Amino acid sequence: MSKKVNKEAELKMLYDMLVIRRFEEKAQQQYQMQKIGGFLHLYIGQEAVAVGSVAATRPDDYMITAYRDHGHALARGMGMNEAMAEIFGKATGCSKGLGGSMHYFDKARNMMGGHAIVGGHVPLGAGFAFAARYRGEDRISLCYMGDGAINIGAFHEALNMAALWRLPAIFICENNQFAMGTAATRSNHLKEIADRGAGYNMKSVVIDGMDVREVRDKIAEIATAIRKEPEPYWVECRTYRYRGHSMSDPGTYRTKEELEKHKKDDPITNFSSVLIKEGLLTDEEFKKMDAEIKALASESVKFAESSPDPDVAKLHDYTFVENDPNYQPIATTPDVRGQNPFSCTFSV
Amino acid sequence: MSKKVNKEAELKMLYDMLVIRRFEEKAQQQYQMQKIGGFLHLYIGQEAVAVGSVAATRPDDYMITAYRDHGHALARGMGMNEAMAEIFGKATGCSKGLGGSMHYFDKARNMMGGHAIVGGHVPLGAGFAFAARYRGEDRISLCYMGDGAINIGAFHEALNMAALWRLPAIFICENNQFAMGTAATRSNHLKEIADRGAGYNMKSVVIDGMDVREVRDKIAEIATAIRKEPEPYWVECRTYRYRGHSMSDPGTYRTKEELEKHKKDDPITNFSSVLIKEGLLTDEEFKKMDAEIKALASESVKFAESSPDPDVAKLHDYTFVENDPNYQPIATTPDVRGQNPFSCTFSV
Amino acid sequence: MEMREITYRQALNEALAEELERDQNVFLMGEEVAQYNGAYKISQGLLERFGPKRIIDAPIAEAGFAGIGIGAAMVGLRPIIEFMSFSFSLVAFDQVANNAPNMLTMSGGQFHCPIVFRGINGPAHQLGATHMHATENLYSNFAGLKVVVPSTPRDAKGLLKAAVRDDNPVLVMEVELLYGSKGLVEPPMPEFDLVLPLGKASVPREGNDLTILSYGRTVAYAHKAAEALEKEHGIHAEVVDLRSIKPLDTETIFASVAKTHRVVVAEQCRPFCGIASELTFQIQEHIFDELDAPVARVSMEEIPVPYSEVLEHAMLPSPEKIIAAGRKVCGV
Amino acid sequence: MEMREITYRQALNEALAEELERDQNVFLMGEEVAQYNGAYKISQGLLERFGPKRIIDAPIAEAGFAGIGIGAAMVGLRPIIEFMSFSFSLVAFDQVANNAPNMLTMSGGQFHCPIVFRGINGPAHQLGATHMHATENLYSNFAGLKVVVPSTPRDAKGLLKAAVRDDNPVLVMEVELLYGSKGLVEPPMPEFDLVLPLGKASVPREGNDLTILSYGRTVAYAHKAAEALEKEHGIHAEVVDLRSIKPLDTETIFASVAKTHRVVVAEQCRPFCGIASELTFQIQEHIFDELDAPVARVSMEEIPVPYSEVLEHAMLPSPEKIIAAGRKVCGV
Ligand SMILES: Cc1ncc(C[n+]2csc(CCOP(=O)(O)OP(=O)(O)O)c2C)c(N)n1
Ligand SMILES: Cc1ncc(C[n+]2csc(CCOP(=O)(O)OP(=O)(O)O)c2C)c(N)n1
Ligand SMILES: [Mg+2]
Ligand SMILES: [Mg+2]
Repeated sequence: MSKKVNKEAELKMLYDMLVIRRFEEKAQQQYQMQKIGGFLHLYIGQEAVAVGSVAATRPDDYMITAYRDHGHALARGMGMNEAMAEIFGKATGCSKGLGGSMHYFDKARNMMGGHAIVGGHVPLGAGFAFAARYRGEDRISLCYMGDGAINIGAFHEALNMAALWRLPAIFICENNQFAMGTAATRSNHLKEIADRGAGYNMKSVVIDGMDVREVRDKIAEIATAIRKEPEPYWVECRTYRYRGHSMSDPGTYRTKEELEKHKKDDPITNFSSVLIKEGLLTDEEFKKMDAEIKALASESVKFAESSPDPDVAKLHDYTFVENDPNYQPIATTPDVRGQNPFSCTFSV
Repeated sequence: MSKKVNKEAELKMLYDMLVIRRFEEKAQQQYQMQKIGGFLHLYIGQEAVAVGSVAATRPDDYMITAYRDHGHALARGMGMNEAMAEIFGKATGCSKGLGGSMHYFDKARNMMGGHAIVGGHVPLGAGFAFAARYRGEDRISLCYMGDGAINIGAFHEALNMAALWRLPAIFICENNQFAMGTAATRSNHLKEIADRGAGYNMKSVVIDGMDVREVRDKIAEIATAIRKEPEPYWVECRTYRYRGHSMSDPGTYRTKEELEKHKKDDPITNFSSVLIKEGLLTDEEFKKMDAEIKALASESVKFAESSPDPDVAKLHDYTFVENDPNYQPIATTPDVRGQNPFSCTFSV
Repeated sequence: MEMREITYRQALNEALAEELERDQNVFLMGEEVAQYNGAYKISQGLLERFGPKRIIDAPIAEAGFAGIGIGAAMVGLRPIIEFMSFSFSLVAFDQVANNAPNMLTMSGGQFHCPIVFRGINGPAHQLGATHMHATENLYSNFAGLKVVVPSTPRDAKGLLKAAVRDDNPVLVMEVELLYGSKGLVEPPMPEFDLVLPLGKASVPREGNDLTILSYGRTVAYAHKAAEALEKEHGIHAEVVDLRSIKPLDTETIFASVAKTHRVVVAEQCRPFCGIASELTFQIQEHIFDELDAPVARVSMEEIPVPYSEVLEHAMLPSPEKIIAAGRKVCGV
Repeated sequence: MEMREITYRQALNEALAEELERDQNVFLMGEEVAQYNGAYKISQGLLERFGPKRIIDAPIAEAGFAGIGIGAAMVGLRPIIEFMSFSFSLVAFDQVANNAPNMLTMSGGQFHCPIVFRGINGPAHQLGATHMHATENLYSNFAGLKVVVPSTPRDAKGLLKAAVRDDNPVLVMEVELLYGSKGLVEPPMPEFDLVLPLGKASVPREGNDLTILSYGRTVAYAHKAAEALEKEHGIHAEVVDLRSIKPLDTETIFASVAKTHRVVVAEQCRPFCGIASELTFQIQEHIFDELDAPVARVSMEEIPVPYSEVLEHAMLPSPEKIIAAGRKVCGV
């Protein structure tokens, strides 16, 4: 490590990764006990990507991802209670029990949702970046997706426009090497996924997604650059998911050896060892941290179980909103006319 | 010219380009006289692309394009009569008057249609190539599209799969520099359209689409290569359309000078001069050829006008087909099992 | 206040200009909307007036820019997304039908989507099978979307402005064949702010013998048919213009049917699971006993749209078909 | 010939295997159909048996591989395209609804499209707003598509095989929640070649007091409701299983309604422009006088599907809702 280390920040990354791990282990257990339904896609193994990229960016930056979304929400600071309650479908959940595992939303934290149609959220991620430029803000949009998502039309259209209009978005492909049972090598013909950026003339970066510091540092660099000079980046984070695609997946498409090999790269074990080696953490402290988090995870189950179901009487209350009587339109003033924040070749 | 020149073949290319030009001038005139309705998108200026690529390939190779399709059909050998009758919506048209200008089909010539949804036909073009490989044939698929079509999802999905599965398709972007009023530089962020191939790890070629010999020779080279070793190519043919996008387009997005400049590159004028210089054609012969073609074009209008409308009594006859009682399924024989004609990383 | 006669096209243009002027959060995005001034000139002059930040030419990528709009709407902008045609919205179907209307529910109420999708919809002239889809019934099936189909310049203006101010996704389906038609409209802002409520039908012609439920392109046909029915058969037909497919103004519809007891629905779309079927269901569900005869419908024929003018004419709704249906329903 | 009890899943698997065996032009393409043996194991064992040329794993690119299938069908192959769910077909909507059914017309009869699109459709369990679309009404609106929704293992097998042999595009909409259900089916080929006609409804339960029109998932609900209505109210309900939405077997439907004079439609989809509205239109159009009461419908509620189990249950069709509708229609 060359840079000065901020102990608190480093420990927080470890803490956040552990939160995701322990939370999901708990969720998995609850699923196996059939206390929760629907799909459950676990992020275990990929924690460094969400935690590192969140550490590298600001709370007011937008974040959007696919259905494997627990990690992103928790990394952004969502509490385990509301996260667990959501999978239980309870009114206290982060999406009031209406979204479920695949649809974690947290408006206060600019977590713009988990989204379940592969690639369908990528244009939305570009849209947040568009809005930031439209308003002249220096916020950026973090848009995560899987390696399977890069072959679908919505992805292509969004990346093309983001490149064209110089939108401040970081498109992060969490390459965990599989889309369900399909190895990435069977879904595209690229040497590496990062190469897809070339088709948009977009800057591409490869990151070791098992190394939280590398994720943080490289994303931070990109974020700093594009806050100043907006343009999108195409980022491939190489990572691995330890669990099946979802809970029903036996995972026969990969060998035990392959899985075990990747588990040796574990982002949490490795990072905790480094921190211990660097003297920022003792083994005991780590154990204590872990115990504390495990307790919170157990706590979250209790919270979820004891929370009320959504009110059936309100079944029809989430289809339309009433128009906000307090909405204030901003009258067009002459000086904003003619401004073009998008540095493509637009010209009047 | 280094290669030995086949006079007949050279003259045929000139003839075919002239057919397209004169046919469309006639069609334009008929449109202006309000004898035909719907949209009419003229190919004038781009003739070398269709004619050169057809000359380079076999009649049993598949061809599919967008709505600017007269040129492709005529280059493939469709008669002016049935082409003109189609725009008149007559029963003698190439699509029985049911397709119109945007939907020229000619099954006998493997002209698989003009298609009116931008990019929507590109997967179909990949599908023909897929079928050729599936059957172990050495046919290829020529799939033409505009520069505006490369930003839409269907294009992306088709090219990705074509690359992955090594499909024998030549995807030809007829870069006429505009999609309606949008310059290609305003719809993508590429240095050149050929670069889009890099995002699929697909071989890319740039061709001067105003030079029919260059089109023929380069496409022939590609065709020969992929008949032997199937794989798709991404080809940018640089060309220019002289007319508006469709008949209602005033074309204010470009200057007269720009248009005139491009008209100096005219594929027909230039090629006829070359042929004359090479002694393959006399000025007089050229004039005679042109007069003959003009006469045929006028003839086609008469043919169209005197042709009957489709029979209203048959209105419902083109929605479903009866199952063909003579269809012969091909029983699966053990020896075809397990064959994998697609050289992607499929493996059992 | 003096009404002016303007075209449907101009009415839409005014609506856009007024809303863009009123609120900087509003922007217009779509193919050819800026430099080209719109494929159908609905956005004429807007680029010049509001600049390239607000009037944005998009590549041909409907799913992409529909989704960018949805994202922008989630964070408080008010996008107007132009589809050059709703037939082209089929490539963006997932965004319009699956993302926009579901966001509120999926987020437990945290994110709503104040977005307008607009463009031509339904039959035009000789554009063939892929370009003439009437999509109002498809999108109306999805909960969380509002769908309006204006038939007059005044409705076009008032409904589009209302759509822009609505906090929910609204689809404004315009009728290409009406773009040049004229009608009386209040003066533009600041003199008058014409905002019509979404979900209110109108009754442009009253009658006691027959109700013709129509919208968009078929309203004019309904009028023609009503005139003919009156002249030739003494049948006094009431013409209802739905204006809004969703929400549906059942009050106005039921009131008319309860008066006339006989109904023809003239829809733009194909019949199977179309608008007429829905209207008929609701009528028989709520005022079954008011019906003296089966409801008849006039729709596109159940075939892909052929190019040939004669076939096209034979397959589209027409005044003649409405007259025939009216006669049948009235037993004459 | 001895019938066997097999699951709906196994029936589909047999149908695929038999058609693949019968005709080399048939191939299966979709996400996870090959190496993974299908996300829902419908294609179990097929890769091993037919090899990677015939059983093809596709990238996540529904529009792309739907279109590749359409292209292949145009040149004489007989593709079976699996959508992991018809909810995901919304990203391929233009291909399925605009390309496949229009090709025959647009080409003046030169190219037809013998293609099958199949996969799960409609409500499953707690998958949320984007994953539980019932699309039968949407696709049925398009001319040139056939749409079937099997509710039993035998129908699943016989209809899927018929779909593969049909020279037109056919959508086979499977019911995830029925994959594990069992039923009697004839022995597999070569012993028996089970091909059922597309467009024929069945009447699995007869009755004189009430017709319950159902299909797919709601057939079992209809049976439950019929039992309860009989036990509790002495109402003898006839259950009609549409099997095919398009073509629609109006003969069977009308015959039942003409007998019972009272109708409940239990549909999988949302109500607005749904299947019930279409059935109701056609019933009142053709046999208006046979109806003694308004047709009632049981549908998804008009809201995006919420995740919570209690809300989901409240919004989906259920036997209880059919019972309530039946009582209302019968006035008890
Ligand atoms: C359009 C669409 N097609 C198919 C699916 C079904 N599906 C859900 S997840 C998935 C695999 C995605 O893999 P990847 O993008 O690599 O993400 P990962 O699961 O590895 O995080 C598929 C095919 C879907 N949700 N949406
Ligand atoms: C999906 C879709 N969106 C929009 C259109 C309307 N449209 C027709 S042609 C066209 C421009 C296409 O330009 P390009 O691909 O460059 O082809 P060219 O006209 O230059 O031959 C547009 C936007 C369409 N037909 N389909
Ligand atoms: Mg993956
Ligand atoms: Mg072009």
